[in-house]
Amino acid sequence: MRREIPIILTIVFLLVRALFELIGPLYDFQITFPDGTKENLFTTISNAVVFMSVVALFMGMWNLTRNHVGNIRRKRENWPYSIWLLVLLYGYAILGIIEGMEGKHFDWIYNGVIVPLDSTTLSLLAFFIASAAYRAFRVRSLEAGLMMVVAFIIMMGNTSLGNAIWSQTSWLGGFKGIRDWLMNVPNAAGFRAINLGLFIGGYVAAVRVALGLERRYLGQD
Amino acid sequence: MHVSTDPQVWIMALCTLAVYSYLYKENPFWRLAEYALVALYTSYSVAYYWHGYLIPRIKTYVIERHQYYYIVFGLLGLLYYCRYLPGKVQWLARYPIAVEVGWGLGAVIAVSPRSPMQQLADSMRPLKNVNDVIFFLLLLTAFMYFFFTVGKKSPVVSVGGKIGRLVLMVALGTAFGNTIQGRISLFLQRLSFLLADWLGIPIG
Amino acid sequence: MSDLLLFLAAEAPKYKWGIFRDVKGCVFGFLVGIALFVLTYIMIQRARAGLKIPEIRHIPGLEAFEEAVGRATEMGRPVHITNYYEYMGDYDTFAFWSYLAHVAKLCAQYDTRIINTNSDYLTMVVNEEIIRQAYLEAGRPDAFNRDDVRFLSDWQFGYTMGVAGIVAREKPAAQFLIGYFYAEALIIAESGNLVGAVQVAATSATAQMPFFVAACDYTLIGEEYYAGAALLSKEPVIYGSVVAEDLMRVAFYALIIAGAILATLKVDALRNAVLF
Amino acid sequence: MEKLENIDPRWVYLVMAILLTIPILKPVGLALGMDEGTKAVYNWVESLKPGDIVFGDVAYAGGSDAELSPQLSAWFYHCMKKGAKVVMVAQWNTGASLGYKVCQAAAEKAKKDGYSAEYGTDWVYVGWKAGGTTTWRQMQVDFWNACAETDHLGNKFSDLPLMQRVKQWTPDMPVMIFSAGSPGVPTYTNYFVGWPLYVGNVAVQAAEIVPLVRSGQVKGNLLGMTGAAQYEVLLWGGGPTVKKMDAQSLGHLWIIVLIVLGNIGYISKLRKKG
Repeated sequence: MRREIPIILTIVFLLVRALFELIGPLYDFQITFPDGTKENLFTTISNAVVFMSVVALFMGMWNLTRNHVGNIRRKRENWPYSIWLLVLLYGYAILGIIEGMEGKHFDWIYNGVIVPLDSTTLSLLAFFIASAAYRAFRVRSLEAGLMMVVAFIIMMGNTSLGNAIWSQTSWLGGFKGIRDWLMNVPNAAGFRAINLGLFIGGYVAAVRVALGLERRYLGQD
Repeated sequence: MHVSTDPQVWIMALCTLAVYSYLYKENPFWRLAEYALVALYTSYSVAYYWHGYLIPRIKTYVIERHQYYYIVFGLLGLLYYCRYLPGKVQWLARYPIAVEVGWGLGAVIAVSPRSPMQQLADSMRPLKNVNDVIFFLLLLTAFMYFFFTVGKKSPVVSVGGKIGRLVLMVALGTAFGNTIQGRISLFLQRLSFLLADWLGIPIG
Repeated sequence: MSDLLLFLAAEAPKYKWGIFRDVKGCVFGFLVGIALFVLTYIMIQRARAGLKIPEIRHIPGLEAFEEAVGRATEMGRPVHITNYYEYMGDYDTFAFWSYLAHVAKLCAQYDTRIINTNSDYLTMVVNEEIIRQAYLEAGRPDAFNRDDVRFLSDWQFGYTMGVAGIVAREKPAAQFLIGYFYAEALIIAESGNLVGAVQVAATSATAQMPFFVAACDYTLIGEEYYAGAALLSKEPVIYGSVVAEDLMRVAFYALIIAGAILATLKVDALRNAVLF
Repeated sequence: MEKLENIDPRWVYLVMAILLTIPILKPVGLALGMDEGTKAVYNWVESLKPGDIVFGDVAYAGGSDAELSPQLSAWFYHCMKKGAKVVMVAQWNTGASLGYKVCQAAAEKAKKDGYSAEYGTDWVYVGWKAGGTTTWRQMQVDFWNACAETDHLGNKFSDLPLMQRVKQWTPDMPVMIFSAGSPGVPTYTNYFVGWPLYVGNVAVQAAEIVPLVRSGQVKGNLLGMTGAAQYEVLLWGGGPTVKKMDAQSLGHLWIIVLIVLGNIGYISKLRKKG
């Protein structure tokens, strides 16, 4: 019961999905429901599987609640912030469920707080990319040096500054000409090799699970 | 210069500044913003799945169209919660996990080879000019870097692999250099919000 | 009239060999998949039977795991490991679990705190189980603290902000970023740098590799990520699967060379076969 | 000199912020180069005849607003200028409304400049439709059914004159996708083989898209903010994004300076050690 049924479930759903994706007539197979609506059988099953994981939608809230109630109870460091988190968590979830996604207050908070926090966090990258480049691009080794020179040429090729220094119309097409060559030849070759390798590696990782050599997802006892 | 009087714009601006304060040091403003975003996004997705998925499915499919198999899958999904219940029921969560893993694996096994096959086919291009030949040679050396067992002692593979690693570094350098402009654009967007929308300074 | 047009448009679907879907690379890809299954199975059987299989070359960065956990132990600071958002059925997740089990075991042996942050609440369930198991195997089940397996909102930047905050406050001495990452990769890695953590990254995300190479102390690039996962599990049978991968790689290699030569001679048969 | 090897990152951040702010307030106006990909997209739109139908796809959300919205805006204006009819779809539900706002603003601008840009006759914003690639594939066969016969605003297709001509998405209707990731370009390379495909890229993707351009699957592509600025130069001789390119230049320059400083520090430390 504890191990056998899950293994059977895995194999059954693996086969169902794989066959649907491979076999044409199966993929195009339509079923008609008693009320007359027609649906692709594949769509029907995938909707049901998605539905299954959506039912678990409160798991995240549950984990956050458990951790932060613990923080407050044991008065761990920064515990007042945990109160702040819990108030917002429940307040906003209840607001959302009552008001709906298009609700006035719900939307106001989304646009006023979530959107700016989200896009500002993303924009931290403008700074972090500078500090990462500063630390990494040293002539420590041939590799680091090469990466540095390439990044330099690409940067110059991408900006009007680079064009002003060594213009596109001059010898070798300027920074832009070299940049284009780097993008089209070594870069394309490198990424293609990485992609093909990743496919083989990832596929074998999946095969290991399919053959039952990797069963961590089922737990041990 | 007309500073905005809209309270929402002010909150947006304060949120923006709170995030940037992290660059100086982790501080209470950042912490407020951080806990707020973690909480709000979690609640947002609860509301999102609730109204966008759960309720419509139940209403249209189960109630109107009588497709009762949804109930079976729904009950299976409820087993996830067993993970957090006390007592000896925790292992029940394995059922939905197994379904999820199987379903994902099926897609990997059937679909994932397709795009690499197109890449593989494109690698077989006629060697008509210098660039094609260089591309071909660089691809072969870069590929050699990922040989883990074959030709471990062969000098060809070991030298080829070393050159291959350099090719990979060129590719990574290219990606790095290209990305910088995208990342700077992100900051410019926030900056024009702060300057134009909040402080009312005409820009450009 | 419009009905007639519609009727003409909905012609009978085409299939390859009568049954396969009419998608580029569908059949050949399927055959490659079968070949990988067979190769993996044979190589693992050989390894199980104790027959000779080739040795695997050293992968730089793999020994860094023990070193980094050791350093955290000396400094009395925690270890942080994350894979951002990977849903359960993805092969990146399977590979991540090997790394997680390895790191958790090291931490349990050295008595070092391990923090795991998550953005997917379903994968988190399994992660928690793996860490608990590692503590059990190390004979210290009581030392496992489930509050250190944390969920931080399932949206990208809610998670990112949460991780950046945790890293800044808990100051981990070692940070492992393993799995598939998006734009948040560099934010997390640089937060780690700001607190002076030793960082090891292993990723299959091509777009994020340059940033990991730039920001982390050790990076496993491309396929090393999967091979590393196999090596860390330390079971001889798993070695077999790396050998299988290599054989398929040699086959690809031969295909590329043969295909390019044929294409230069204006023969497109091989190329078309691959796309079939 | 060795101090240069370990500058406090906070200085790096502060100088970066200042350098990016100055040119936003006072642009210098450095001349831009021109990419082949940008020219290809421009020439394609230039070659359109009045009445030709083209598709646009919004496959991005707020995070890529800064890079892709200017591209979309310029391209859309150009189509209106040439009298082409545009049907917009959106693969990302999170960005569908954003894309609509951008198109609407561009249409207003085109109207102001005396071109015809009426909603319903010159362009339609179909927006996001659930179902992923399956739906997209169905659009080739029966566009109306796949989209449930309504556009982004809830209008019935039967009330929109342009849609009478788009019962099916045929290969003579090329597509320009503004893509920030997944789902995105693969939808078209896998399922729309034979449809001319043009791509507006975020910079991060630029390196990965090259193999597709090489193999001819992508006919032309715009690269991030640079691509948008170049398009504006071709179209209007200048524009809002062109002004931001000065800030880009300074930002890049600062990173280059940092790399040079770091190396000076590194080398002088090596010297000292002997």
